[in-house]
Amino acid sequence: MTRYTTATDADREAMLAAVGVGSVRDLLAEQIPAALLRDEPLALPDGRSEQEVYVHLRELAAANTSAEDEVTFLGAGMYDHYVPALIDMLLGRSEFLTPYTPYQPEVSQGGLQVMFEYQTAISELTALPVSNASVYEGPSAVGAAAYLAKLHNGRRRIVVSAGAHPHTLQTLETLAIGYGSEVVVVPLKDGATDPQAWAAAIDEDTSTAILQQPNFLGAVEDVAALTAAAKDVGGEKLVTVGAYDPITLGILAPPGEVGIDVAVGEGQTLGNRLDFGGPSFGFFAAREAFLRRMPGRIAGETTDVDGRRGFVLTLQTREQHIRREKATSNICTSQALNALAGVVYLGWLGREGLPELAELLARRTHYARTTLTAIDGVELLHGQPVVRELALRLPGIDVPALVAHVQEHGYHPGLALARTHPDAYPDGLLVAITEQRTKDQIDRLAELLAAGVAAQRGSGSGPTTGQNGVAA
Amino acid sequence: MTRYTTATDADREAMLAAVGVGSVRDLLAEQIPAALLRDEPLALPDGRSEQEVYVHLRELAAANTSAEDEVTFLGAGMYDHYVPALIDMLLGRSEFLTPYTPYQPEVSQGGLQVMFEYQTAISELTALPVSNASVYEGPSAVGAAAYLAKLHNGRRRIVVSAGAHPHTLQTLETLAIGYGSEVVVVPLKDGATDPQAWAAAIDEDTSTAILQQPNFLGAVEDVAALTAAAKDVGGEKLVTVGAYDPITLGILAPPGEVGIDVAVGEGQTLGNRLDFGGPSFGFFAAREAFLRRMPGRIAGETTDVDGRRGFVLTLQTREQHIRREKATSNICTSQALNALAGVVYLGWLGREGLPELAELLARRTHYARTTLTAIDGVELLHGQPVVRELALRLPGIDVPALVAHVQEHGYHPGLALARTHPDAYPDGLLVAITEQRTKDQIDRLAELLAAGVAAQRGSGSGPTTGQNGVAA
Amino acid sequence: DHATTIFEKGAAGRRSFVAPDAGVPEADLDEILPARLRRSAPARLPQVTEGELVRHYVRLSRRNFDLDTGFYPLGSCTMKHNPRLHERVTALPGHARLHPFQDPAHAQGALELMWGLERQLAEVSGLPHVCLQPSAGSHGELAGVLLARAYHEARGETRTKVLTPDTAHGTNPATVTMAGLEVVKVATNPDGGVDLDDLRAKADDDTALLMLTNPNTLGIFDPNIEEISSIVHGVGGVLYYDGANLNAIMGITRPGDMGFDIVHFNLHKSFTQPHGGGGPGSGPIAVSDRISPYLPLPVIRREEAPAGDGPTGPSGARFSLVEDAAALPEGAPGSQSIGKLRGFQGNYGCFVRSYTYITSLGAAGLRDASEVAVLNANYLLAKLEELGVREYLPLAFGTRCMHEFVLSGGPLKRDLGIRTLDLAKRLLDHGFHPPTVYFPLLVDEALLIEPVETEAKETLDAFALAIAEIVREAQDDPSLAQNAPYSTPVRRLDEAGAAKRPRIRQPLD
Amino acid sequence: DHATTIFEKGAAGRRSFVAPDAGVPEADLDEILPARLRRSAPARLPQVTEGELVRHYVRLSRRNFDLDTGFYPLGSCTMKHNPRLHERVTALPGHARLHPFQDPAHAQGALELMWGLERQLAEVSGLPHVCLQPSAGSHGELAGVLLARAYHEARGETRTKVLTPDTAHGTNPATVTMAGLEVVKVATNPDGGVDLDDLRAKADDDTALLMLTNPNTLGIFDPNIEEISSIVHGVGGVLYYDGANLNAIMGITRPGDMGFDIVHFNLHKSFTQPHGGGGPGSGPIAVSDRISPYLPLPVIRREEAPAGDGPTGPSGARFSLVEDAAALPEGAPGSQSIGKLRGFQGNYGCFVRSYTYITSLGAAGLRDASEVAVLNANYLLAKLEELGVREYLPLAFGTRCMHEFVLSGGPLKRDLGIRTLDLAKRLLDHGFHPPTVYFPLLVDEALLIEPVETEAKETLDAFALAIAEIVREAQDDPSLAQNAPYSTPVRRLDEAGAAKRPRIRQPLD
Repeated sequence: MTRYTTATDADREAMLAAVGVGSVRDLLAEQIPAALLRDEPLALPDGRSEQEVYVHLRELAAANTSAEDEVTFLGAGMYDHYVPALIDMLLGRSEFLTPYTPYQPEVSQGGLQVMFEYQTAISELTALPVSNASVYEGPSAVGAAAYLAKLHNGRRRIVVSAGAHPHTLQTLETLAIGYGSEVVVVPLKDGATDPQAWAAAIDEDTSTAILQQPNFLGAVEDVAALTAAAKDVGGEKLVTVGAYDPITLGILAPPGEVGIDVAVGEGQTLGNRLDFGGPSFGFFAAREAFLRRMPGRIAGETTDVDGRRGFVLTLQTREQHIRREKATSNICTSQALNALAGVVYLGWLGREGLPELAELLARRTHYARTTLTAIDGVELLHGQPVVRELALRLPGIDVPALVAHVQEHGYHPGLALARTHPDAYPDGLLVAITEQRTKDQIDRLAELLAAGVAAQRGSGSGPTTGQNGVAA
Repeated sequence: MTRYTTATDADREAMLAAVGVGSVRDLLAEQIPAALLRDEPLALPDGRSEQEVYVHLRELAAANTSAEDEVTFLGAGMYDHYVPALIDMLLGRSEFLTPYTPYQPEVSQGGLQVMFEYQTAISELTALPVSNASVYEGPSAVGAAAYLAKLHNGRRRIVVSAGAHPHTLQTLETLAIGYGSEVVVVPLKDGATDPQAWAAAIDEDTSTAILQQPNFLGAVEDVAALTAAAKDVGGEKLVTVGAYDPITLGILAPPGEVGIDVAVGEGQTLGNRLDFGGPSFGFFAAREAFLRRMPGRIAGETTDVDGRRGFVLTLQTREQHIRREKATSNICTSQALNALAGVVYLGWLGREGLPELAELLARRTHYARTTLTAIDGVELLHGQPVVRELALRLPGIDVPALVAHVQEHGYHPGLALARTHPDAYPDGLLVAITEQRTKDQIDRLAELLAAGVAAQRGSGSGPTTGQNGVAA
Repeated sequence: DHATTIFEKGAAGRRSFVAPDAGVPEADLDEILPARLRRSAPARLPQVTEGELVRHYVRLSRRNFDLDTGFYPLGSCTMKHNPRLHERVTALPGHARLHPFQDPAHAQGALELMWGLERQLAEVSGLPHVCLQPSAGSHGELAGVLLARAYHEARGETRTKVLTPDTAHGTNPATVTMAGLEVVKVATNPDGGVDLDDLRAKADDDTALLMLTNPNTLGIFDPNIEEISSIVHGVGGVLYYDGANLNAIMGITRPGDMGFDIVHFNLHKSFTQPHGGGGPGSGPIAVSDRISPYLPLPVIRREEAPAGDGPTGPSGARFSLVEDAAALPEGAPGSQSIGKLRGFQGNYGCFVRSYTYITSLGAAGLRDASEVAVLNANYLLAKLEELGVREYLPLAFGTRCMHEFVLSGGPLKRDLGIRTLDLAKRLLDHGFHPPTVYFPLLVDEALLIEPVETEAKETLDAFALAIAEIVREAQDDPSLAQNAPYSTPVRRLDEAGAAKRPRIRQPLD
Repeated sequence: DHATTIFEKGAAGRRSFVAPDAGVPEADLDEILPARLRRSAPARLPQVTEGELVRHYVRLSRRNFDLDTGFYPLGSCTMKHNPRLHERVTALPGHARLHPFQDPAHAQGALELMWGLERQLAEVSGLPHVCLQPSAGSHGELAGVLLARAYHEARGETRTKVLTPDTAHGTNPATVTMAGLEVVKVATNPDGGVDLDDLRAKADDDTALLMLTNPNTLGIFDPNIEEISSIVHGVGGVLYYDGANLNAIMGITRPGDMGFDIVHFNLHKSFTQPHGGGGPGSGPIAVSDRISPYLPLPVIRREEAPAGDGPTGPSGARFSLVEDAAALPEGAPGSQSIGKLRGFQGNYGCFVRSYTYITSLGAAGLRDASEVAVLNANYLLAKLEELGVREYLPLAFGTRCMHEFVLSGGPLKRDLGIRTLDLAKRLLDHGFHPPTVYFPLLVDEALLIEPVETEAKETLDAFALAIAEIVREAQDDPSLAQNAPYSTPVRRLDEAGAAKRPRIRQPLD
């Protein structure tokens, strides 16, 4: 008996008597072949009290350096945005936290309406008319979009910009085996998708042309030009897919207005915590024509027998429990709780707030770019516009060592591109800006980088310690 | 306009038009004399965004050393017990967090039933038939009990054991001015209330005789003997009051069985966090005869017009809004949310768990007493039984300095009694044990104390650093 | 049955708590604690698993109305939105797990916060010295009355009378009694303010203090406040400001400027604590120089530029707690302290929230909050007029109001046969919490309505419409309201029966 | 109207968010980003204050049924209590604010936790290698089928068929299609297990794998599992275990011991994640040695006694992430990886919860959970029999069950005229969430009931009585159930209309 299992000894006796067996073991032995029925316990430690487990989990947490412990400029797919306190409260409510998928709409109007509101917000954000209720996360959402394209046009070729997140590229490669597709990666030129190579890679058997906005190096792509070129070559049947950071849609032209058919992306930036990579959610929006081939759950508005407005899961004939092997996807989990955080966050930002926030990021990113490239030995990796993240080159510098060095001062300067692109950008550094990174912190980062670079070159001393040594 | 205030410019215009004034300032000027109506702003800084305020409050938090940062043996009225996670969740629910006092019972059954359950739990714990729905906190609850006694018997003298918490003694002294009472403090003998002085202090004008169990020095008092003596001298009209640490009622004879008329106490130990001293709650239970003179809210069971079971605030004729200057107390705030934590905690511990926990504390306290007094230079301050806290003497040692020294190693050894009793116990140290203090931590504390004592005596080196230097 | 208690659930042997091993050498329990001091039978607490416990209390919670589900215009209670940031920062372990006996050197953040809140409250009240200790408004009142008493006694005067207008909150007279003084009622004039003649007649050299709320519980700012002040001061009395209605005036006018000597704050009202179903609250006080020597202990001391490299707060200043009046310079705050009103420093968790609130809003935000509170109240009043219900529910006094107003349900009762109580209960069916009813006592069938600044105009409109609808419906059929509510978890409860035969705990076998 | 959306609330100019000052030198926006790349009109998001936002979503939440308000016997979903400790530890900043690209040297606690969970899951499944990455059960299935495919292809075999019993979860065939393979259905025998003859007939050297749940979706543990295993292995196929029903067998029997090569776990079922209204989930997989080289990347490596004084986890071991297959020894897990299925390492927040759960329960606790899950299911079955409802709602297969069971509502429909759907809707009026309905497909009017170990006997009794009452009432008047529910926020909804004319977003002006 544990603190969670309810049956007392007396309960067990009464239940066994009602069932008509002498013991639970007998009940199991009736059903499980003797050779398979274990008597020895699992090789796991004994259970522990709540307070002991808490102490253990706190020890594990303390062995990590989180964004609470250092001033972090890490991004590259997930970002240290401020999550407003009301999200914790709402997500902690039993009524949102503990229900299953809303199969019984009469007692699930809360969750269903949240989905409907979420779909509306995503549709607004992307300027695309239809959105599902979310998918797992960013890179696999791109994979799901490629599958949608395949169902739509039956073509074989997946063309994707090298500006996509490396995890997206890897995920596509893995899934393409199942789809029977071939993945063609289009190189970048000065940090953005090379338009000529892009047009050249696309042919009439190209099912989808995929790009990321802003791309992995922080560059703002000219999406309108790229999508027009893709349709020029691949025709109307080709499906253009854009993987977006939704926060940037406060300032960037929305996908629906620049020729994107299916917009997807990592939703973490919308009110979700970092959580070492998950759970978060992927958003998935598309033009009307794709509605009945979308993966995942979709909520729809309807009325009840008394004429009251209500919401239901709809278009379920796309789904596995009905269509089985003919389903449009195997995805049956929406990330409902994470998507709730997303729609609450968008409501919190509001109509005026999202553009204000996106502009704030762009201004601070611009400042960081100016400030950091003023350091001797630090150059721009590319010259494209940036709005929330920038890529640097530090020629001749061991960037991972530099990162480790700066971390000793309570700052994380960003992702050493040697981790993801050891061949292409061995000396690259990807620096992300959120509204939690102030001008003072950017200035202090510049000091630390300058000192670190100087130290590696053997021409100077280590970084100075200042008053901003600790996360603030 | 702030993020909390709802009126937009358009709203304001529409509302002013409806009211028929030109501006809010006009509306104010109509009512407030010109000399008093300010135009200059308050001398307060500008408002700040949520994220900025969060950062500021986190900085303030980081400038404190909490029980999360060090292994603390501090007690002396509030104790670092483990607060189970479900309490956070329940107290965070809007439905418990944000209502006012349940004046409209039809829509307050949740809160009212919680009060009823709380009263039941306190009544069980104390073995006294009536409990109110809580008062502010511990020491003022003793003050409220003394007022009840005054209303009950009209006598003038308050006799209180020196074993009461110093804050209780100070609060009684302050309140006694208002009550027109005189406070007589009975000294301790070997750490417990001196029975002879106790009997001698009580006379026929003694309204109440008050003691604390366990007392401030951790000693378990012989309550039955003291209450019998008090009634012997003071007669049946005298009101015996016991201030209890409710956790110890898992092992100690309950007040209702040892002659206590009114049992009160600090409820923090029941599922409330430390919060630098508050908010928590005070419990207040009594014999039946005192029901209609009790302070504070009381919930009672009743039925509705359809015969359904329900709960209401009851016996309100005791209260200020009805009786005004004839009210039995001016207390109209119960600590409903903190009392909710209390009753949930008691349900979480459960019938078997409370005695188990109390016994665990007693066993570890016994071990700590044995271990710590084995240190050269550390003695018992008294020889009475202890169950959760023990008092030591360190003759010739500067105990506050020793405390500071041990704190450098991530341990807080307890309260230097020089802070509260500079004359009586200048070399005393009060060490509290909770279920969060393990044997290993007690052993480590012994090492640190031994080393600290040795260092002060100039006869040894500083304490060794060990693997347990950080809170665990 | 939804009203099943936790004691009626579960089964013998079920549990949520699992004790860790004691982990210490065995010892005979009798040796630790003699059997005669021990408990013989356990308290009959519930026996449930965590799942049962969670489900029980979650279900119970859903039988509550709360601020997050609807409009809560409870007059005199200032039911404003509770920002969730406050709960987050209060829960930070550096605040939440800080022991109150932690050495001040290790509590610099907490002391800096408390000092900062003292300064904020001093500025808002216009009085220089603040003590955060009292646990609630009525506790602050008690502190204030004891302070006034100490002030007089230090001057060798024994004054026994406390003037309280008949509009005062009930806690005022109750507090006076507990402080050993005597209540003298002062009448209200036809405009809803203090009757100056009556005041003059009653103020004398036995007057210890006047307790006043301004705006008062009628929502009326007393236009004669300067005169009132000079009358009371003229006889040597002290002016006490009941801060329950401070939400009307933040940044607009200040009690200190009106002549008050002592103010209590209800942090849970104007400075937005969650009300918790009836607590916790917090009732700091602010006082003038002459009262300050008597302030409760401890006193927070701040060194702006401390010597040495000891710990400081984030601001660089160093803070300490002075517990001993003798350690304070003569005449300094606390140097002739009345002592202590409770344990430790007060409800620190509440301080964190209110400090966060004031820091979030700043000077302009606080003023804006009060301005909108006043505008909302006047708008709701105008809206009710526009909807034609003022005939049955006239404004009790005056024509406009500050942040709240009082209607009289007298005509409604007389003409339509439904009482204020019926109106209140019927409002429940409309999804609104009713206003405060039958208070203040001097208004017949009173309804005290406070529609705070965080409520939207649309909500006020909907509330006004609901009242109009109830009045309209009563014209057709008063029994609808008389038997309301219909849609609540339970309907009207037998309160008289509950008081007559109190069942205040669960009987257990 | 309670169904008003957030887009229909608020007013132009209201806001919850206040942006901090950029604080950087002014720059021309056109210089930062050319206008043609910029958005011309803002997304029409809501315009509300924090108070409006909180109230809206709190009210919405109360239109949900959830596990904390009542019994939720949704078959195949394992709606067990969610311990609140899990939410507390997951929210610790060291977990919650850890960036996924943090250097492993600064994420030793997270990696130690993940490694620990891998070992726990390996032990529970009886398979040596675990990958935590998949985001949900169906994602785990996809990983598994791609692994099986990779395994065969590495051996130079192109196998296209996947055998799936007709009792399988719908995701199984859907996954097979996405993995580019072909579904071959296998029949169910009269006892509810796999039809061995049909299996033998269909298993051949084109068989890539068999996907099986055991106990299956009928709640029946296939007694022929060893034979099934030997048939599939005999033709060179791989055995895939759908772990959705693992809650029946934790510590009792293990998929690895049954002969399975690949298992997916639904952490949100057996290992108690809050279901969140439909996610997040987490679907780790465990595999045998022969499958392990193909596992997704990254792989967690552990050095038990690391050299140097670099960072370690609390256990003293040092952990690293290997992202590059080429860096792994030949044949090691991941050395011929299929790649990645998503970003980063998987749903770490879910790992924290399940690791906490397994650590809390230990070996004995896990087994006890499964034993009581099985006992509860059989007891509920017996109770329904005792109440005489089995005449209308017979058990579809067999006589006993593992942790869940399937009733057929065929007789109920035939004899009393109420469908399983009606029964389900009527249960809502009794305060219960209905079981899974119309699944598995091969049972007429199916009701799949899973009454997990955290539910009390009293609750099962009450649920059985409610079913009996509905059956009884249908004997008198079937229209009661046919028109149910009556007590819910809305009643039966027009689902057909919703699908015909989809309105899946709010129209805005």
